[in-house]
Amino acid sequence: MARVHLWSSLRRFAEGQEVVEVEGATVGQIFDALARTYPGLAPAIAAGLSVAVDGEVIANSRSAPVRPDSEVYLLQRLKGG
Amino acid sequence: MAKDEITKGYKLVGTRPNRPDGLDKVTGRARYGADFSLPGMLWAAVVRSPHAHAKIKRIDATKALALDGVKAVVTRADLPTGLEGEDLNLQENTLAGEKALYDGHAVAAVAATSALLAQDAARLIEVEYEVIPHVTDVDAAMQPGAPVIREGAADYSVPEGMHPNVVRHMEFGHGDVVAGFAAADIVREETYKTEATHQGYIEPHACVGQMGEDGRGEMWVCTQGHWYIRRMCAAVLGIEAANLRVTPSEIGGGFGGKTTIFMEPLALALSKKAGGRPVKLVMSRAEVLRATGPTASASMDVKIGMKKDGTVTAGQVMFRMQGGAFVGMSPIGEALPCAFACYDIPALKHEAVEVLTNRPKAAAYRAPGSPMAAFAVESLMDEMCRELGLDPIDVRLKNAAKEGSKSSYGPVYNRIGLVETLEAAKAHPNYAIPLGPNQGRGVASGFWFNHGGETSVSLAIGEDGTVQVSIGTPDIGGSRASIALMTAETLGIPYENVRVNVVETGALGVNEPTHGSRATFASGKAAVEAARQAIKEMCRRAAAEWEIEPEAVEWKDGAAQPAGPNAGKFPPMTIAEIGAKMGGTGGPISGHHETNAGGVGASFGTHVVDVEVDPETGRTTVLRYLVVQDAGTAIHPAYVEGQYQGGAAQGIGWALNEEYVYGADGRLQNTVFLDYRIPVASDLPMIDTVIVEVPNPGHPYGVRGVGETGITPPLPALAGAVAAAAGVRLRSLPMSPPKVLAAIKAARQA
Amino acid sequence: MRYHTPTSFQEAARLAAASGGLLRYLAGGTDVLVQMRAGMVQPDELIDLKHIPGVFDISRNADGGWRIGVAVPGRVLGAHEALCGDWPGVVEGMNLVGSTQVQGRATLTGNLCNGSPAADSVPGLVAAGATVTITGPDGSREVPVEAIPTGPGRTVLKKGELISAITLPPRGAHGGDAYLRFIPRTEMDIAVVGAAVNVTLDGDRIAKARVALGAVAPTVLLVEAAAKAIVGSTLDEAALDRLAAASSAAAKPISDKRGTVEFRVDVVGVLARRAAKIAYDRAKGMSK
Amino acid sequence: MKKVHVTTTVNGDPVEFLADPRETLLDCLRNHLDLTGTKEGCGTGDCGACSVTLDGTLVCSCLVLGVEAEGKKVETIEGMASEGELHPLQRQFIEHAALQCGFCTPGILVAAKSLLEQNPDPSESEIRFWLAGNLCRCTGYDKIVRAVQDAAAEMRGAA
Repeated sequence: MARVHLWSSLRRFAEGQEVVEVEGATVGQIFDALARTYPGLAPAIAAGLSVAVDGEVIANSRSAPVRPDSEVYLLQRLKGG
Repeated sequence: MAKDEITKGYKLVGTRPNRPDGLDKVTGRARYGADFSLPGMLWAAVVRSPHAHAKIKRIDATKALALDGVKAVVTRADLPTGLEGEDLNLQENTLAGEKALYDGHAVAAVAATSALLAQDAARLIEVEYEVIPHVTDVDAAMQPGAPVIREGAADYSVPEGMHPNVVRHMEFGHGDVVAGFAAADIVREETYKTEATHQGYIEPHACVGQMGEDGRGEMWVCTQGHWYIRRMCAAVLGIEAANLRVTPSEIGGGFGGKTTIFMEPLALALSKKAGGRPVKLVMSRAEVLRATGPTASASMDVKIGMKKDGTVTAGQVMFRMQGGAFVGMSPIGEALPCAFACYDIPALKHEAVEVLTNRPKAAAYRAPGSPMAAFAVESLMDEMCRELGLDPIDVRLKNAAKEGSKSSYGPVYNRIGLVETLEAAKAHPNYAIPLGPNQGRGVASGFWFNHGGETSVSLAIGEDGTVQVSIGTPDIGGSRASIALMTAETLGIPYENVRVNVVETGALGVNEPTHGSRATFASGKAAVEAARQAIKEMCRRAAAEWEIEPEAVEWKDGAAQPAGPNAGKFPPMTIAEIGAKMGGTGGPISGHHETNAGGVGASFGTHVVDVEVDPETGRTTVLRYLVVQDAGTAIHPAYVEGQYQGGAAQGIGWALNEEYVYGADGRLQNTVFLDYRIPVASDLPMIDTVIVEVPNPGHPYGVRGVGETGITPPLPALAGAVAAAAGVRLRSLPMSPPKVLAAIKAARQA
Repeated sequence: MRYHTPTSFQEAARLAAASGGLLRYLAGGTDVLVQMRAGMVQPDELIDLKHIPGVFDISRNADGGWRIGVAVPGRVLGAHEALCGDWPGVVEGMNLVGSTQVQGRATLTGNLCNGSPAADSVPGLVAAGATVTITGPDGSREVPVEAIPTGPGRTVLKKGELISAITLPPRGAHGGDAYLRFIPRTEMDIAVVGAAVNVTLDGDRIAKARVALGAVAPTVLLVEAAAKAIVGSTLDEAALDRLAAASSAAAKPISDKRGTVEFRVDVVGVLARRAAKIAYDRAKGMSK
Repeated sequence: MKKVHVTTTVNGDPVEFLADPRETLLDCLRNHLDLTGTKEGCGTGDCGACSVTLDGTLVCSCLVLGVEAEGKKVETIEGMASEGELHPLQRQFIEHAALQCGFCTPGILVAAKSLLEQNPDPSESEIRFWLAGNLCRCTGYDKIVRAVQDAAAEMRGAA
């Protein structure tokens, strides 16, 4: 299962955990699993999140692959100038 | 997609050919937003609120509509209801609903047969306001008595008990900051403030919109992203995206400010009401400054723990940012990760809140959030270096993030080039030039993520072997040239044989705007993929002609060639020969690539600036300026330098003189370039550049993206230089002469 | 808006006197057009003075002074060697107004009639002792420049009156003038503070002086106390200190988007001091 | 509002147009004569994007009324290249990458041409102060100044 790191203000929606483990082979599957397991996270996910998977920042791609041992960091949706 | 092996020895990449749009731009032929007209076209003008915060009681357009030649007036009542989230934000900003939320907020729009008539008509539209209390300062907006701008606007992230104007909250970090600060030899905590600044593109927003009674429309517009224009206009007007065809004009600067809509739906709504006649809407400079852009203003607490040798043991920030009267517009989500991104620090805590104020809806501005964050963190780093008597570059080298470092925002960095920029800055002659009296030197580093994003590119081989590339990212800084270089390099043909066109929304799949330093990276990457696809097809055509297996054909020097001795002996078949025959060998040859481009390489830079401060007037003169930045690979070095120099110039303006000045009445005081003081030619020295090239493994030619990082270091670098020159540390931008002189006087009296 | 092109000042005055609505004169247009564009002013009548013979002329009077036409743009003023030799401070004040492009159009008279306390050319004119000719329906009169502005955006000119020429007095021997202003950038800003100093020497000593300050009061100030502070001196440090103190003391500025009260009070003294040195050196023939 | 018939010369060509007296020369060039190479960046004489010459004098066309052009000679960016041959400044701007978005470029070229006509060998400082009324937000001015310097050198050499 991928390890998903939540930023502090998201942790109260996941029973205070900093890292949660969920199943998913893509970023989209990880999002869906998070929203299922921790419904409090659903609004944040719906509002749009970016992620970093094993160091690579993925601004907005549900199809980006996630391996079973991946480290995933949730980030605020990034925008640029 | 597999990561490509980085190779050197390119034929075209790294050269400096003339840009394809150069001739049109030096002869006045290039067509920008306001340069387009259509038969039967009307002109529009917008009525804007003179109040920072007011209930709109009544709008009466009777007198305006009574003028001969006035064809239509639109107000919020003409727009659909029921929108939510950012769509509602966009609609609310396009035309105020129940309340005007800032000075300059659009209230109504009118279309007439001439620009002057439209302006006359706008003056005749009567709006009755009930002025209510306002707040424009980020800190004041959080105070208990501050007027509430929008009840219940806070999103899920805001903990209970905060002022209703606090609408977003964010917090993250790693390690044990308490232990980190305990392990430090010195711990310093300071508060920094930056004022809002405007992107300051010289071309005001302009568009021509046409929409029929059937809801089908067209738009010509200056924008960084026409698919965003399409999506946002469709949302605001309640029409289907596919029914709106948007063509981008040449763009007269954007810097993030043209990634969104401000008045474009008005042209369409007016057109529809005026029986489908096209409507031109061009903003004045005052409208641009009052109602578009700007970036956020910020109030920031920073705490850093440092050992005597310069090792940073812990860092902590609390940022308060306002992005106007609209939720989600301040760049707290970018500012926080950027704050300590340059460093490998064992313990970090980041926290930020977004606060609503009665100011315009902020838009992205070059590395949104990063310059403010850098001003706070890099300034305090500099203060601590000076306190400990340490060289600022050495301290940065000691703490610098590198490949394998855990970034401040979580993920581990792959190959990055911060150390290389620091070393190059230290080795540069500018760093050793002796300084005179009242002169000082400042150093700072900066970071930007860079971005890939949704990208669609198509490429077609011509009958003569020349190539057209259709891209969807408007060219602001020379990206057509860099994409042509990469395409030509991949195909093995001359640069001049590739023409890159920015095409309309009907011609490609969805493209994100030119933002996040992504055009050369993402459209370039997609163009290379499209070229490879076309190469594959051209090899197949050659193979068929030669009656050998396609795998036995390779592409080299712009021609299909038999691969190896077993493929048979055939003379190379050039792209021109293949193109000439393609009608008979299977039809048109093209390549296309659609992706949400990954493989982004983070960008770092280090700046060194020398200034002289007049101790009697507080005026700062920039004596020399050095930008060192990692480009990954510089595809067209002249335009890479241009990005570095332009970013530095904008940062210098932000640091020294640019600011939004609001009166006690909540009105913007400086609505013209006379008083919104962007740097003029005589304000600046030549801006020296060093292009560091640590290729990005995620791009076929190693591109990182160079557009944004350059605006980040100038703010703290200038503050450090002024501190060294005048002996006073300014923790509030801009460092305008009155502020600097007041600080010098206070220091003398102390 | 009606656009008029009278060919004499009398005709212009008659047009103006007969006008029932809002009226503006057009010479260089660098203020009027900006105000029209911003919607601040919507004139009913616009009287273009550039068709009146002589408005582009710079001529030397019999007494050695100068008569400057109302449409002479800054660039032409700056290119006039003899005038620059006599009154470099007046010319440099005008040449600081706006960009190269604005210099192609902007005029001394327009800068004066705009009524801005920050007008860059006015302190130099006041320090020089310049006068203007006012033409009205009932004839002409000569008025000192410092009497023209009565407050921000306001002048002493009555309905039907307009300025028909500016007169600079004869420079005379051993004189020099200078104008300095403070702006945050190097160009393109409105003066935050301005100071003009005009001196006539007797040997090394200052025999006569006039000091005028800009942007530190509702109108440009002619400060006698500041002049007195240096008259009789060789512009030694003590005299310069007295000049700076008197200038700062005379300043009654406001805080606005361009500067604070404290800043203006301090810097007006600094500029008066610096301008006096330049004027003194020019009077000595040590620099232009 | 009654319009005024204006006869003038633009880039050597005789032209006529009807102007509302409130319209600026910039408005008239762009909207009546379709000469859209001259740009509006501010409308207040602060940015120089609308630079043209009027009887040989460099001005902001946003600070000139269309009716004032009667009987005068106006030169715009469209008249800078002669018979298909780029002016050295135009060529140097392309070669130096002295433009990015290009919006300020016509005004800067017109202003720089006017400078070199009066001062064939300007110093860096003279170039910067002459062009101080031409705002560029993209380049930081570095490559613009260098392009003007090289064009000046080329023109001196050619003369």
